[in-house]
Amino acid sequence: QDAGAGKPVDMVLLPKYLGIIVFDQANTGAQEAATELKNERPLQFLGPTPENSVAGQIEIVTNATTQGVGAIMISNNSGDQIAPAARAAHDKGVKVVTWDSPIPSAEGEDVFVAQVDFDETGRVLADMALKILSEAGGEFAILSGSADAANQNAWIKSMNQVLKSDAKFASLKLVDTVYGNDQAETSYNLALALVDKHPNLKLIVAPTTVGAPSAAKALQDEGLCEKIKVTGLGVPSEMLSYTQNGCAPEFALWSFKDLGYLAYQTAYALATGTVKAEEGAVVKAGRLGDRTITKDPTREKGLRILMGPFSLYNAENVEAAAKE
Amino acid sequence: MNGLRLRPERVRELSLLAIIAIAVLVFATIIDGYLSPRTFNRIASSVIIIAVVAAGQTLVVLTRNIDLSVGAMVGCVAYFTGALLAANHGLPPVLAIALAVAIGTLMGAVNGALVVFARIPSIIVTLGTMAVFRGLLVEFSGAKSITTANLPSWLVNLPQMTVLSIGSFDVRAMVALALVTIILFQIGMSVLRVGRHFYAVGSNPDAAHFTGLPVRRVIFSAFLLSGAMSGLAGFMTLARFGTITVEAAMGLELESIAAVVVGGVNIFGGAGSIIGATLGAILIGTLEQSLFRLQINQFWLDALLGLLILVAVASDSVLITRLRKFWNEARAKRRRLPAATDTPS
Amino acid sequence: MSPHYISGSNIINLFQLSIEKIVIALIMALLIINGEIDLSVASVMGFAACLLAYLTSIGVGMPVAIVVALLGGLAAGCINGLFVAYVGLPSLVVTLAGLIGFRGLARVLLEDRAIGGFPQWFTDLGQKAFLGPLPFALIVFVVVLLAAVAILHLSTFGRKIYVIGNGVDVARYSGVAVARVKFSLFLMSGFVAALAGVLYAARLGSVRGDLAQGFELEIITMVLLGGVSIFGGSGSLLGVFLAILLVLNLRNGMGLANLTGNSQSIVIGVLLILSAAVPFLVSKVRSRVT
Amino acid sequence: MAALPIETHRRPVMELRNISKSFGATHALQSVSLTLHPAEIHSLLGENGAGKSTLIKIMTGVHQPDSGAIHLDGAPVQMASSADAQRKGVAAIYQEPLLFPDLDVAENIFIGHQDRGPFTRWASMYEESARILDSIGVQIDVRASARGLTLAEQQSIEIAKAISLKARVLIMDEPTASLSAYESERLFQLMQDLRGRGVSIVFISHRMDEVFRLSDTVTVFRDGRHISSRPRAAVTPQSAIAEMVGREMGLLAPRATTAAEGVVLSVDRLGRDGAFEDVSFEIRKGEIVGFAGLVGAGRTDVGLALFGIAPAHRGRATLDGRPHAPRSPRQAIDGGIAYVSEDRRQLGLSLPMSSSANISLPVLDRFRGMLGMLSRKKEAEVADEFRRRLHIKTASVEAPVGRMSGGNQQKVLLAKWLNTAPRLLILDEPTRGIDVGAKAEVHQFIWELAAQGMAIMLISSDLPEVLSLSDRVLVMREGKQMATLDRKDATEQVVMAHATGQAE
Ligand SMILES: Nc1ncnc2c1ncn2[C@@H]1O[C@H](COP(=O)(O)OP(=O)(O)OP(=O)(O)O)[C@@H](O)[C@H]1O
Ligand SMILES: Nc1ncnc2c1ncn2[C@@H]1O[C@H](COP(=O)(O)OP(=O)(O)OP(=O)(O)O)[C@@H](O)[C@H]1O
Ligand SMILES: [Mg+2]
Ligand SMILES: [Mg+2]
Repeated sequence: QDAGAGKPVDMVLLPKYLGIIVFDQANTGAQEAATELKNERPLQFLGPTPENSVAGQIEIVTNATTQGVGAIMISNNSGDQIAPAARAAHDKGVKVVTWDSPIPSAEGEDVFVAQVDFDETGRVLADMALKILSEAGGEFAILSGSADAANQNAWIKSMNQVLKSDAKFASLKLVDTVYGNDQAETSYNLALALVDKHPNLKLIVAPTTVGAPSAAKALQDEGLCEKIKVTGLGVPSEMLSYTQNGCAPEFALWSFKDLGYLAYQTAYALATGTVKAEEGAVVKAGRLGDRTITKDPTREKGLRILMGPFSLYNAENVEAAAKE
Repeated sequence: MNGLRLRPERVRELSLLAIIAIAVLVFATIIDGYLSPRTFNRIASSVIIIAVVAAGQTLVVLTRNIDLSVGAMVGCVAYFTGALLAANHGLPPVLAIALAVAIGTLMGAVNGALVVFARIPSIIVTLGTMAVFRGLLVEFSGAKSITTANLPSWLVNLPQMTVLSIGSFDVRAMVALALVTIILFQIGMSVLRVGRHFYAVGSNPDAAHFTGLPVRRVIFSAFLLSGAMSGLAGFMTLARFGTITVEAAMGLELESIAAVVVGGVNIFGGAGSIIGATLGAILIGTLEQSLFRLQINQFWLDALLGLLILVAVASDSVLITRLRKFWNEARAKRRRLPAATDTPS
Repeated sequence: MSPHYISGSNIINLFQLSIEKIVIALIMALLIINGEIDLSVASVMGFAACLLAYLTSIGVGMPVAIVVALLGGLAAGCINGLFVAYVGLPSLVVTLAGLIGFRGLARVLLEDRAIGGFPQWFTDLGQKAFLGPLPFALIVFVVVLLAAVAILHLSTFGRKIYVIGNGVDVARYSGVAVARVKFSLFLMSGFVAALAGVLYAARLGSVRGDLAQGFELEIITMVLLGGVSIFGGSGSLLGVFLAILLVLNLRNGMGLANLTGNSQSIVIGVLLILSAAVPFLVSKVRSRVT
Repeated sequence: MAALPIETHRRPVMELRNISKSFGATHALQSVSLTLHPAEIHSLLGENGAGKSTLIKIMTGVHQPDSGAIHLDGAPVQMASSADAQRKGVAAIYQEPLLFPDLDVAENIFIGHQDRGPFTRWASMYEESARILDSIGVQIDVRASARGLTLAEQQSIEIAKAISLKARVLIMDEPTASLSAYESERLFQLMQDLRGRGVSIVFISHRMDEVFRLSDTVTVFRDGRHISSRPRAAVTPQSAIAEMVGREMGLLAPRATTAAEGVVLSVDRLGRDGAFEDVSFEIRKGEIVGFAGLVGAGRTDVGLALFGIAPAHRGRATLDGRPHAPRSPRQAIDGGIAYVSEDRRQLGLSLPMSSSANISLPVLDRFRGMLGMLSRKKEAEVADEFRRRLHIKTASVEAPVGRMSGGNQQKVLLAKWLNTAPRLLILDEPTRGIDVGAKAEVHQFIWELAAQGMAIMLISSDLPEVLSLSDRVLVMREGKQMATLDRKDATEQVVMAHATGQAE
């Protein structure tokens, strides 16, 4: 239990956009932590609308700074564009914790709560791809979120490295990378466009929870599930039917609920001053146990707390997970 | 007198058809396996939603108005219908469609009432309701999304459903639904008396008033029908994409206007047809779907689309003016014959 | 009311968060009074910013990049203006094409990249106070405001803008060079949009293809809320300025009260409709009374 | 072609009793009564602005009378709208055709009153329209769109529409104004047919010959008052004109001719496709040259060509000895030409703006003050001076022009153009639609301008005005110059003969 428990701290949880299910799950986790820590101040769950994504996040961070909140937890929906606002908040004494997606330059950020090790994500994606395509291998394409999302780009990069570095992946051939901007309609259309453009396509890897079900739906609607598969990151409740009918035999994710929980625990500890944002400091994170702040290996600067682990979902366990 | 039956407006539609045909031929020669049922399906399925919305938009534009709220209406309908279906899996399909159309119609009625009874310019009304509808969607949804897992299976499988197979060409149920609706509307516009009232009101509002046409009712119906079409499109969006978030159908307003404009509907009212707007949507859809396959960078599409609109409208304005001049001169020549024999008595 | 609401820094914040939009709104007001509209401003903003980012990414110096970006905006305005003023196409359609087309060009330039790493002085321009507590963009806003007031309300050119907005034919029959006035306004609009794009790039510190997407509707909303007639011919920059203050305060007030972007847009949407409905209802009531 | 005897024993089909109507300060109609019998052609005569059009707009429900009553078949009725009037059997063809340019000809005829039922019967509609058009001798493709039709064709469609309505009372406001002789002849035939079928026709025309050939009854209006209604046999053209014109004509004594000095404008065989051909004339310093003709004769087009709006295609003109071929109004204004448009509301004045803003507009650059900015003070001073000189009645020169009366608007329009200090002033219908008092003032002013040495081109459909003001009169008909008459030769008869093509 955090030593500062019971102290009132105003806190803001800022998702990439409103309207994406995993962020709601994160909110649930954060609320759970808030109750555990007996913070009487209500947690604000504020997000931008998608058309206003970058400017909206900046606006919310700036307003929160003006209000003088104790901590902001950001899932950054762009690159470094949020950095100036984060730095301004930081300079005013607001604790800035990023989660899910960090600020690439780490500017203005106290610590990043990482869901999983980004290099591990690349390996997990590559492993799933190989498992689905088997030794024969074949062509695959990546359907990502927005073109400059820090987390997805890091995952794609690490996946590419894994593919190159390990000979067992030699049969996998990446033919295209497209960006559906985390919009269901765009992702759906792009999935079909990929199919048309690459007649020998065997697999679509979608490292985004919006992209994966959209791609699966598109393939299902076109009756292509026999020929082309989907994998990537997905929410069990959204992927359930596609896993059961074989469109998406396997996908991975971590618990967004736990991620929200850990982000809150970390931010609260920083805001109450029980923990300092420095290498080696330990956050007592309730039911997730103690977590240590380390250097972030995937970024030049910046600190991170690692949550982990990955859960892999397939026909055997997806139904149970979807019920959660 | 029969030699010149082809009006300039029809020429516009035929030339669009020709351009689409040429485009398809060109793509067929440079893309392997282009001329396939799959291409047909892909273009058809991707075009129908925008075509349905564009049909409603056409009615509004014909009356010298504009509806910028269609995207928000489609999003709202998709979400609310999805929520209803998620709660009542037993809802029969026909009722579900009717519900979607009804929700859309209701929103269209709000637009229409504000334009007709409060006399606010439609661009302002729909700019406002666009924000309000989208905002309400976010409010009511609590920012949660609809997912296929919550939806009844008939709906999830609807996009695959085929109603008619001609050889290897499948006509999907949704494509058929959209086509039938659009064709019914087009027929209605030319067969029903009220159909022509939309043209009259947009062509000359003063004359419409003097002639005793129910101007307000016509404009109101245009918005109502645009809402209804958005409702249908909302249902189709729900069925097709399955996952409905608060941003569903965002930007559709501009796409629908683009289709209408490329389809030769006069943005100042009075001229154009639903078929034209549909052809506009098809042309845009064909280019979008095909250019991607041409190894052309995803990012070039918008730039080309902008160019297409500009070229379409500019050529339209030049071409139609020329044709009309030619047409009038041809008629004047014929007219002069009897007049020439006329000497003052 | 939140105690943070009325503080010097908050007021500056308030402007800074929307500064690019309100700079464009001023010129948009001129265009709408003139009877035209420019839907392409946000795309031109994006295009200019992407041009700037692209140039810096291939090693062009920032000052040169800024100049080229502004020229790009002028070129965009020139295309819009040519088609509207000289070919005679409706601006609604021409600039809709521009909205789609210039956004496309912006995407072509940057593709899937986000380009940042601009020189310190440039990002400071967008993020730090420039003159006393005032950020550079706020000074630009004041300059553009003064220029717009001078053009619209004090110069002969402004008089022509109103006359054209009230009826193109009267203007033409009075020897006003209608096409030239319209063309100049589109040039201005393109230039100021590019300027706003550069400012936005400086504020964000990095640029991607969808920069400023969707801003056009908010900009037009502000102008119409300021009492400018969508049919042209009437309205003033005072009204637009007050509308800007109103929108900024509302957004800020609601933001501080933790109402999110979406409730804000509902309120502004309703406000827009009401602002247009009220004059009509008032005149109706008045005619009932007399 | 004898008119039928008036059947006075029959009950009137329509009666107007003591109708009054004002538009702001203008009393368009003052306690006017009119009785229409079945099967008669009833002509209304009166000068421009006498109130004829207003009266028929009241009969058709476009305007509501301020006081007075309308009776149909003896019973009082309300005409709520023009659609309502049509249902009650009263249809009108207005002075300006009101068509739907995007619909085809047949639709224009039938859109307001197709057969019952939800469907458009295209086939029968085309057939029926073709039949009606044929019956009035007009050959227009019923499937052609109405855009781009000539004025005459548009007028024919309006007539066909009225016929298709099977109206009992048919009102025609100057239907022949833009028809050729052949087309007019067919129309007269048709009117007589309709009369034979018991239709009562109200006919408005400025052409005396038509009125006297067709009418059963002739009613004269003057300044919004009913002057007389008599059987045709009891009226002569001379007596009618005397009644129409009233005493005001006395004010317009022909002015003494000023000695004409140098030629200001010289026009040689000017022509423009579809508008006018072979027009040649000269205007000297201090001279007023009148342009007479029927509506649509092409006089405005000549003016517009000289003003650079619709440049001439052929021929040449010189202004002060220099070639004059303006491509835009700006060039014409800079060359010293001012054009006072006939359409004050659409082309002349910016109604929501102040009179000072309107007056300064054509020469805005002269009103630059500090830093090249617009000097409102200078504008107001100049406007105020014109206000005094022209007796413009307005509270302030900063008030919107739209709120002023027509006469005062016209004076502002004059002021706007005089402010350019032109060498040549083109006046197009300078007194159309303004009241008698203002008209006399405008006439006075035109005289003074000429006396000060300005060259004036006066286009007017008001014949007495042209005759009394002009030094020479140029008569046009269907785009051709029919005659150029010296003031001593220019009588009403001669001018009308040329204007209607009846000379020789
Ligand atoms: N809608 C209106 N608003 C203001 N004044 C009007 C309006 N309609 C007519 N008037 C005025 O009423 C008077 C009578 O006009 P009316 O059109 O009836 O004349 P008219 O006899 O038909 O003339 P003309 O022979 O030129 O057609 C004129 O002074 C005119 O300016
Ligand atoms: N209502 C109208 N619609 C279209 N064209 C018109 C209309 N009124 C006039 N015109 C155009 O005006 C030209 C002929 O009329 P013009 O105005 O030059 O003659 P005018 O002798 O000055 O007649 P008016 O007495 O009406 O001024 C034609 O070319 C005709 O096309
Ligand atoms: Mg009249
Ligand atoms: Mg004329």
